[in-house]
Amino acid sequence: MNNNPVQTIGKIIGVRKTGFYSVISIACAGIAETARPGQFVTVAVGGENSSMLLRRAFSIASVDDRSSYGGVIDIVVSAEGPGTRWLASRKRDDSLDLVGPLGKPYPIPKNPVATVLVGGGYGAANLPWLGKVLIQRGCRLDSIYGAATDLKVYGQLEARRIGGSLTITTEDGSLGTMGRVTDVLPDVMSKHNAAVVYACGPMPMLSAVAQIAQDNGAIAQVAVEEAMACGIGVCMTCVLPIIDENGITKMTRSCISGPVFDAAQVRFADINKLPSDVYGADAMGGH
Amino acid sequence: MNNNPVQTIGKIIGVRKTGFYSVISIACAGIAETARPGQFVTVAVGGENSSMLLRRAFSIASVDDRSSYGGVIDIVVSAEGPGTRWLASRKRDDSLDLVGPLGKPYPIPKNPVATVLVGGGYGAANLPWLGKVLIQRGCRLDSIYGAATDLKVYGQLEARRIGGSLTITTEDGSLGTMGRVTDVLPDVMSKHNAAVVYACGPMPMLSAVAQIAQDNGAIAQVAVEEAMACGIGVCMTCVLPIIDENGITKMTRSCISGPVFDAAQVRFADINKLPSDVYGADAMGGH
Amino acid sequence: MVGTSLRGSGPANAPIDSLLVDSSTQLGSVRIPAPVFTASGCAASGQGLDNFFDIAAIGGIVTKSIMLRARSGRATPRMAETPSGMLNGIGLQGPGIDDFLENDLAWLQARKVRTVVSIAGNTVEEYGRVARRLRELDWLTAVEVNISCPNVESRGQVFACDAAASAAAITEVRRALTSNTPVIAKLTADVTDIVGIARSVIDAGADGVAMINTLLAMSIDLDQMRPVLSGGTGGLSGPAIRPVAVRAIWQVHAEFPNLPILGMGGVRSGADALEMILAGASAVSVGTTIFNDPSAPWRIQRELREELGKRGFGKLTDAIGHAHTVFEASK
Amino acid sequence: MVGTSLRGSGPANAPIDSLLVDSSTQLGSVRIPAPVFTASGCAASGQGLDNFFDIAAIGGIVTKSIMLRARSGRATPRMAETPSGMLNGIGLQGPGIDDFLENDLAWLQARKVRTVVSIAGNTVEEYGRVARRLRELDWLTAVEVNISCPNVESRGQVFACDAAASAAAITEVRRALTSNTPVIAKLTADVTDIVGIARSVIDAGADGVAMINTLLAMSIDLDQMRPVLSGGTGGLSGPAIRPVAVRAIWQVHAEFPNLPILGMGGVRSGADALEMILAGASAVSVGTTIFNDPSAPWRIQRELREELGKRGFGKLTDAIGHAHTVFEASK
Ligand SMILES: Cc1cc2nc3c(=O)[nH]c(=O)nc-3n(C[C@H](O)[C@H](O)[C@H](O)COP(=O)(O)OP(=O)(O)OC[C@H]3O[C@@H](n4cnc5c(N)ncnc54)[C@H](O)[C@@H]3O)c2cc1C
Ligand SMILES: Cc1cc2nc3c(=O)[nH]c(=O)nc-3n(C[C@H](O)[C@H](O)[C@H](O)COP(=O)(O)OP(=O)(O)OC[C@H]3O[C@@H](n4cnc5c(N)ncnc54)[C@H](O)[C@@H]3O)c2cc1C
Ligand SMILES: Cc1cc2nc3c(=O)[nH]c(=O)nc-3n(C[C@H](O)[C@H](O)[C@H](O)COP(=O)(O)O)c2cc1C
Ligand SMILES: Cc1cc2nc3c(=O)[nH]c(=O)nc-3n(C[C@H](O)[C@H](O)[C@H](O)COP(=O)(O)O)c2cc1C
Ligand code: FES
Ligand code: FES
Repeated sequence: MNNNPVQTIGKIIGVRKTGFYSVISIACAGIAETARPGQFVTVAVGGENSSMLLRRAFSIASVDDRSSYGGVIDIVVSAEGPGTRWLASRKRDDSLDLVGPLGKPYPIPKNPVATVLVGGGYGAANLPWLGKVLIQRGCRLDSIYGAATDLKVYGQLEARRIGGSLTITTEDGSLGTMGRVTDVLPDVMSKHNAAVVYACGPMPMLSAVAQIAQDNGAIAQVAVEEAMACGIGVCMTCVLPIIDENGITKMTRSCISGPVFDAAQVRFADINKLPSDVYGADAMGGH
Repeated sequence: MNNNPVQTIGKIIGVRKTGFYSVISIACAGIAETARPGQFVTVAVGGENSSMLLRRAFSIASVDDRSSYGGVIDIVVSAEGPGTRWLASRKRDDSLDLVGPLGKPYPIPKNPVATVLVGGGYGAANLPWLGKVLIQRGCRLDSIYGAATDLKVYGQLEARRIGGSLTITTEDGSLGTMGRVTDVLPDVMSKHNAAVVYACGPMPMLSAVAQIAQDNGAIAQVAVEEAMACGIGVCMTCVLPIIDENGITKMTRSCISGPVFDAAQVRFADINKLPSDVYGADAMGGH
Repeated sequence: MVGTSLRGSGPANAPIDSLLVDSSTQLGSVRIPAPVFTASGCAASGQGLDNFFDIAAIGGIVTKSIMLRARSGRATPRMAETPSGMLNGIGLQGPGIDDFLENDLAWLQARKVRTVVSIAGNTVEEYGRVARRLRELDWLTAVEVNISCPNVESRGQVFACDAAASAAAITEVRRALTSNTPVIAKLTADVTDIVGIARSVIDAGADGVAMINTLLAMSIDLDQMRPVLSGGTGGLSGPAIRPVAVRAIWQVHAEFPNLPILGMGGVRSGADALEMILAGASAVSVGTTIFNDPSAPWRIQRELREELGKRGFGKLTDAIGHAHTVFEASK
Repeated sequence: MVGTSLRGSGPANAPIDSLLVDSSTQLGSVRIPAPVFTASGCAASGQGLDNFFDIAAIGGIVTKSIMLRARSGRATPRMAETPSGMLNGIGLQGPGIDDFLENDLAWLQARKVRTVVSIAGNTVEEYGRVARRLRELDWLTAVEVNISCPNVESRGQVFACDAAASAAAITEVRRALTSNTPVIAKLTADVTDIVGIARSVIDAGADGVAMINTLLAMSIDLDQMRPVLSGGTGGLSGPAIRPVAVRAIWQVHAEFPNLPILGMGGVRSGADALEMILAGASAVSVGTTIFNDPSAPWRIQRELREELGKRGFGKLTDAIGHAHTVFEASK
């Protein structure tokens, strides 16, 4: 493990709606203090007699380790299925069983280069905090947040607070530029000659961002979202075909080696496949 | 079916603690209007993603069919296991999925005879309402409510409101007479020459009450509590060895032929057994 | 993995109003106007449910397995709750075939309810004797043969756990009935090779299979420190076992794509019913869920139509086994 | 039904402070200071859990089944959530035995963790080859043999589904190891007769059995309309299957009362662990629950001591199979 996650019972100190999403603020000792942008927490859902066994993963959207509650983290919940619906209906003072911080954070450039943040839907949740850190490091910051429709664009307010430019895209044109984040990305990148693009969102978006970054000679750091049963590296459900330093593709756990990867390492086209050159694929004849 | 139960989503209009118990008042159309004392409701527990499939059964403690909420019923919940704990932690305005009224009510004597109510623990829940009906019929009423300890005695207040004498027993002597309800029952019965004893509580108590009633030449109507999967007569889990009008013992569904039985019909000693003279027991060789 | 684009090759993609979805189905040669049945033993003979919905408006009632003689059933306790499931050990309590014909079946006929009679036996011969009592009843939708019974002639080995014994019981029943009455063999998943058992009952003349029966299981009462059920072991049912049921349906449909399958095991919603249909079931039965929600068969039937409509299926029968097509195409 | 009075014949009735409960156990000749293990495949090689509790303080880590060669595992998706359970189809991803020895096992040894190595193979010979690589490692607590693998020499029939194939694999492993290393055969409940499989592996030299492995099952993705798992079917685990596991343990203990059984399948609490011990398990493994609660093995170990103490058991070993005694006495 690259850090020391803890399991703790957090207490909800606030829930607020923003568009389609619920932002839940949780007082939880031991997580806020060490977390960095790109890391995530997992939350047990459904209460004591829940039929849902698996924890749900959420990006840590921000931390406040000097609040009067002790360490506080925010998560942004998109209520899509039973677990996230349960979470979004929690109230102030309810308890949550949390594990975190988990995973590898976004790597921060040593030098003050130009950076672009690209967020799709709730994928934008962890980007404003990352942006703050980048600006503190003296990086130039341009943000592009998009979604299918206005209510699903996250982070407008947060981005404006942090600084740098902000471009919003929606597929239906209900807010900002009509289209996708990747439609505007090339222009934004070239304007300040971006060296690093950070992206979080659906896999097809990450794949497109990776391509654009490569075409522009930039590095892309992408935070992926694979279904995770454990989140702590013990179950092997969350793997992606990742090219290692020796050029060998391995089925790599995105919970502990990710969720942030250098996009050049990710074989996007081969996700959900088992290409024959993956390490150990030749032994898969039996089962 | 002896009545027409409905399934309905009730709304909790109040929860109040009384000793060890929670009294939950639920506005639910279609149940309060037709329910009679001795009948029960079943409640789905644990919410949308509950791992608990089976409904929990509760005596209807009282009804108010002229409340401003429409029909309202009260149930008295003893939080013992996961389902009842969940129920006891519900709050005003929460919804509950109810089925009822279920089962056969206590039969009411045609003539104004002397009656005794015997309640053990939360078994006393449905007796004050029954008492009210009996008094309306002109019956003499004496009530005996008991439990292991004072906090588990239900119905003191309710009994006093209704009238008649009230004797409390606790096994630890923390309230009323030290001992069991059956210790005081013979005296209470003989004082006014009781013709009918109504009892609800644990099976050993019902069995003892039955014996005492018989010894005193009285009828005992007992409300039993068997584990029920369906509550509506379709699953066959809730059976008891009951002697029918022809003297034949049958495994009889307590949810639809009970929960109230004439104690003389119940073979208390053979509960959880399969005596060879039970109808159809001879065919049980195979499985 | 394959995207929804592949669906172009199947039924139309555009959603259809659920009211326009034809959710009638076929169990072999018999057309059934509605696809949801009650599971045997979870609705008695239907009376208890008629308060909650019109039992004549669902696929049908599958009655509790009936045997030749009256049976008391086992001593209590007969049930235990388990995570997302329950355990039962009723022991086939019932009045015996004669009383059943006179009372329950007469009521169902008068009430005009589509009825599948589930029968059981202790011996091959007994299966035949019970079935023969149903021979003249041409109004029955089908006879379901519960072969999850101990065979007293074979040291109590459960019929359904042995291909030859299963076949013998089905042969006897098939012979006892006229060819107008479909025979459905009810299989258990407590076997090493469910496809092999399916093959044997098909060869013996079954017109379809129902699956799955409960899984053999046990809970221990930690206060009494003994099994909860009076009989020790019992049958596990409910959503907990649904993934096992879907797998069993999938395997049997893969081998016998034209075999009518009545799918059951933990169906709780229209989505669950659709899961079984996509795996290869022609209709579904709802059991344990009834105890949680007595209106469930009716609700699930409505939800299933909606789920079909959402996915552009104009006819339920187009969805039967559809997941096999998609899966094959993705290989 | 029998009341608690009967317990007078067993251990003392009076509750005992949980700190005074001796919860050490035996797996055959080996004494294990603590009764809770991790289940194979649910803890990798332990590292990920060491953040949450002291992994040297539980019964031990059962490592993910390792095979001769490095394996990529299957394509994703590899899991689905099901009611009170989950489905997985990992495909035994792993680095191969050599890498495993060099890295994972070296780490476990240095960390002084009691370790059970789970091994798997595609052929009988391969089981032997993997086992031989463990021959010199006399510090291992045991070797668990995962025989729920397709036998490539027998048209992919799973070893554990066939008594002869199971025995062949165990014989080979037993021969490859010294007699100091207990061999535990891991059984599946996906069979008609688990007692028969247990008998065959005992005869082949197994010192104990672990059960149960996941149940073969499937979920269908209703958007994609194909099985969720890339491989179609997968393994069902979690509390949903616990009643099946308890039943399997019960049956095997009834037949082989002295056989050490490592019980698993949905253990979520100390009460669940006690249930398996009363049914006949000598120790338990915790699998899927770890994903819900990474501290679970440690928590369950504490809760189990409390549950034993509450019931007056001074020693865990007195509780093993105790429900059989109570049940027999009630007949
Ligand atoms: C590293 C990481 C960070 C995430 N950050 C956020 C966030 O900040 N805000 C947010 O709203 N969501 C986030 N997600 C996605 C979130 O975990 C899923 O939406 C959620 O698990 C779905 O649960 P459900 O009960 O609503 O849906 P269900 O479909 O019922 O879930 C069933 C199972 O599938 C898994 N699953 C379903 N959808 C997803 C998904 N999109 N990604 C991963 N697993 C899934 C669930 O975890 C669960 O195990 C993140 C996921 C990962 C892996
Ligand atoms: C006709 C009837 C009337 C009842 N009236 C009341 C009442 O007014 N107030 C009250 O507090 N309780 C009442 N009970 C008992 C109540 O239903 C149980 O306490 C409750 O079901 C336990 O659920 P649990 O989740 O807390 O316990 P668990 O032990 O988790 O329950 C597990 C399963 O066992 C069944 N079960 C457990 N204990 C009992 C029991 N004592 N009786 C019946 N089934 C049980 C449950 O229904 C459930 O199916 C009544 C029961 C019946 C049959
Ligand atoms: C209480 C109960 C009684 C049952 N009785 C029978 C029966 O008499 N005959 C039969 O074939 N199956 C019987 N079953 C099995 C069900 O018909 C069904 O196959 C199984 O429960 C799985 O479906 P479910 O999960 O929807 O309940 C019974 C199940 C339960 C829960
Ligand atoms: C993700 C996952 C991976 C597993 N991998 C293995 C394995 O490699 N070898 C093995 O013998 N069992 C494996 N199992 C089965 C478990 O060891 C255990 O037998 C089963 O899951 C039942 O226990 P549980 O319900 O506590 O998880 C795996 C289970 C899961 C959930
Ligand atoms: S989620 Fe379990 S290894 Fe990544
Ligand atoms: S509880 Fe189902 S028949 Fe009585």
